[in-house]
Amino acid sequence: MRVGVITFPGTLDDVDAQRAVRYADGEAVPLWHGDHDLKGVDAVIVPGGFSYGDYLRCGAIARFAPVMQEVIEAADKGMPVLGICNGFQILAEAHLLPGALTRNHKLHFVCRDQWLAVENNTTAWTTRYDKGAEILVPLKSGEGGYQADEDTLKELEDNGRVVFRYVGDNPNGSRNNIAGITNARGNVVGLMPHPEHAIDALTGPTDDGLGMFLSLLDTVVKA
Amino acid sequence: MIDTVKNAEATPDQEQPYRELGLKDDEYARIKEILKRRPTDAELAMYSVMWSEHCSYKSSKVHLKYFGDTTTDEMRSKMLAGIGENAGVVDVGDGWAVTFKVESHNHPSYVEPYQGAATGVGGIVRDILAMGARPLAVMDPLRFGRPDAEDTKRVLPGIVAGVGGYGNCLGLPNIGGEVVFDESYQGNPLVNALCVGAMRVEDLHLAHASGTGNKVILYGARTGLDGIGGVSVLASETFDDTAGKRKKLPSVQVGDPFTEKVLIECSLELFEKGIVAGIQDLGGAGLSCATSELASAGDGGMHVRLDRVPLRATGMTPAEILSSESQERMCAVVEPANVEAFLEVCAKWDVIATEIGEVTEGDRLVITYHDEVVVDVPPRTVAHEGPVYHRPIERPADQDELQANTPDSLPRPAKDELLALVKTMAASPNLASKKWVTQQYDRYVRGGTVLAQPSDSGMIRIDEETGRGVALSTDCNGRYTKLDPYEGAKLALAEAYRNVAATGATPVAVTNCLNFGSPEDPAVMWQFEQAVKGLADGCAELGIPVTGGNVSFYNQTGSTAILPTPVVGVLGVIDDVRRRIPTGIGAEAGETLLLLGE
Amino acid sequence: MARVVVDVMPKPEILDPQGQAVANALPRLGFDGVTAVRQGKHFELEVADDVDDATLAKIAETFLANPVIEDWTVRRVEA
Amino acid sequence: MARVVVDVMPKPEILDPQGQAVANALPRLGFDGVTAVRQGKHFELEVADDVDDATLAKIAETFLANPVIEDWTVRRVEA
Ligand SMILES: Nc1ncnc2c1ncn2[C@@H]1O[C@H](COP(=O)(O)OP(=O)(O)O)[C@@H](O)[C@H]1O
Repeated sequence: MRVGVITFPGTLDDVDAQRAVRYADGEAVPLWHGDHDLKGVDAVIVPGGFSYGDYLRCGAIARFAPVMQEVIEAADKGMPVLGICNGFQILAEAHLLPGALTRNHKLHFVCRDQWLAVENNTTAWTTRYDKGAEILVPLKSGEGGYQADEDTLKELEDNGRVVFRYVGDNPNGSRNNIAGITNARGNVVGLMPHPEHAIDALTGPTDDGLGMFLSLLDTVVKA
Repeated sequence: MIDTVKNAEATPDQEQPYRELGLKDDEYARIKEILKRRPTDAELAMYSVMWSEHCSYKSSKVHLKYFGDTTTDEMRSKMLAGIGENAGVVDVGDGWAVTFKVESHNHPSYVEPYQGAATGVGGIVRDILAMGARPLAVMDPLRFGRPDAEDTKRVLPGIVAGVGGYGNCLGLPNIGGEVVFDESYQGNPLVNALCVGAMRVEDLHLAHASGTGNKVILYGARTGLDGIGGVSVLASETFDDTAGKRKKLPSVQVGDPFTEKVLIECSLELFEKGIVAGIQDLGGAGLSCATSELASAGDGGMHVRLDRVPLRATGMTPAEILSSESQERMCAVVEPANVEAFLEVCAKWDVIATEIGEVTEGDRLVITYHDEVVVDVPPRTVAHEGPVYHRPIERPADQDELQANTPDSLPRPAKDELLALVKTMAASPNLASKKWVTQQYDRYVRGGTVLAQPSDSGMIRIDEETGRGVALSTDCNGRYTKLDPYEGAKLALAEAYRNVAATGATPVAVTNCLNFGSPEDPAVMWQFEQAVKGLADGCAELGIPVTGGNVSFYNQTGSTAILPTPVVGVLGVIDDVRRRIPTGIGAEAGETLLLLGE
Repeated sequence: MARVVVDVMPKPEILDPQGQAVANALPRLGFDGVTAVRQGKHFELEVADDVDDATLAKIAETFLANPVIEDWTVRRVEA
Repeated sequence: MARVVVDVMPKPEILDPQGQAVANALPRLGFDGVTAVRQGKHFELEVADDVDDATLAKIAETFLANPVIEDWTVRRVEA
């Protein structure tokens, strides 16, 4: 399994995403924002951080990077794509996922260990979880409030496209406590919390996040 | 008109605003003696900032010497760089070197809390980067006034947001710090920032410019009018009766963490390619500091062409360009054969890089502006041979009284009052949870954090293969230090040492940030002298060296000084972070609780 | 050279925690009579004379604003 | 009810990383001719009719803007 991990100027969690891929016995392939091809990878992770400083809007500048045009094309053909935190913001800005991420309702950056309920275990990235399982992973973001119009929310809810939901008090004002969503096909997933920081209890709260990378392994092997 | 050396020679009697720039009469006289003429505006700007307390350590130097005097060869055995370098470096085994330092950004953070704190973090991170290390983590010892005071409500949220905003965006986990409230910090909060980084021993870079013909390259952000508050007196003189008269500028710098993040990655790639001969970060005193320190520490002279410096503002004078404290800039010395490769790496990262000069024969720092000489000085006189003061020292008259007032005079709580007392204490600002602060800091980024808030020490893994890591703690109890500065400093050291040891790491080195009131107050100087002695003697007893630090004076409101606050940082080494001992009592029922010590 | 101002505001139906924080703070600071506040972004662009309105509209729509959550206006002003 | 707009901008001599990021990105997106961008904040306030200009000026200066690093303008607009 070869998994591309994109680095934009300002990306921070690329090393973590690469490590998580390795923990799942995959090969992490670094991709540079200026790349015009995906080096034959089986899947792509758009990791967290502050691409281009996130100065205009989180992800607004990164989505125009050359490598993102490749990602958009590949995603449309069904390649598994995972956006974590800033990566989720970038995927939303690139219209691979609906809605937008906005400033946390309490206006502070929040770093905490967060319980999530797994609501959809049929996506390319979540098959290893039981539906309804609760996992504990870090959440660390200043603009993680998920917003979408009523029609979009209804579409997401009615079709099981909410993948993760926050358990307990809402950390950032997300509509419907949404932590992560998928596209209609189930190959593109974006979430604000950081599964790649929960792959080893030594450096994270748990290893609950590893399931996402192992799920991908299953998906790729099956394909 | 630009004030050139030629002009200075021709107009020896021209009045200069040296007092407004903070220079004393005798200091100005000494500059004239060194140069054998009056300084140019640019030279005056340079000397005044480099001879300031902040840059020259003129009041503290004679005392800081004691650190060196009390450090034995054995204590020094693991030290690869110490006092006098940008940051101390210690050998932590397996070919790894670790560098760490803490610095203050107190006054700027009071003026503009967010940006002051943010640029404080940015500055210390560049110090660590300039040693050749990858910055790995930050910590932030903070002090505020009463939590319910208006000023605290203005200052605290901004400072915390600034530390977080900058550090989070750089991808540096925040692994610890302090939040302490005391009335004495009301008009003068303390923002100390610590950074730790690691490198392979052979990659250690030291700040010096050697090798005639080597090029001086300025890279990173453009230079603007940031932080040149003081020097604008020169500008207004220069522009006196023209329309260009510039209003007094605020000396506030704005940080751009994204640019710094890119600067870090770009610099690390440059180090890896082995194309940097010498390097210096630009912090306080900007180019004045970087060029004079590089030249002073090297074995030749240096020629810098100021007109080549990429600017962000129009109409900047040479003095302003030299004094600008624009953030996110570095200055490298590069062999001519490597310049092209250097510029290529910078282009890859979209970092502006400009050759602004070269190392020359001789021992002068010559700075030109459109081919006219505006600075021609012996660099050592600027950077390393500034004034040295032996300030008067006097034990405060009320010190005995203070010490005599012991807790023995306080009533003891009755047994049935104990619960209420415990609750009151647990709810008091200094003992209450600091989660409101720490949850604004990313402690997970880059996956090396093994311990962070609320652990006694932060711990970070530096080698994923072997699990080798370091632990760090900063501590200081200003009330103890006020009661007895000598013992108080020792206690701060002991506390940090214990905190590190308690995680399973072996303490190996010490850094410090000595926050005090005005050095012109003999009582403050007594506190300072005592604290330095206590810290140094404590270090000698424990057998670990002070590898660096920072002094911040003039922390006071009116004539009332803050509690003397010598923040001590201790670094420990652990050969496998998997063997760390987490904080907290009781993972399982039935464990035995032991109290060690008296 | 022309100066162009682009104002970007959260859509009315979108939660605006920043504006709300301002609105809530004002009475505490002793300022009464401000009944609602919304906070957005204000951009000032210096543009070459040959940049036409269609291009400016495109810059605003595809880049400066996120149409999912934001409204925007573009206007040329005297420099 | 009146509508008041307050625009807050980084002072010209102060670094504006946000505006700079936008300015740097535009050519990469294929938009040429924008030579400089500065980014600030745009506030829209609904205020009671008895709130006078002096009060509005005070709100802008003491709260909405940070005079150390920002300039600001206040104007009443048609609602
Ligand atoms: N309190 C201190 N204890 C030990 N060394 C100190 C102390 N204060 C300053 N130093 C050392 O003095 C040198 C100069 O200080 P530095 O902070 O590098 O100056 P600058 O402010 O120009 O960066 C450094 O090597 C620093 O480690």
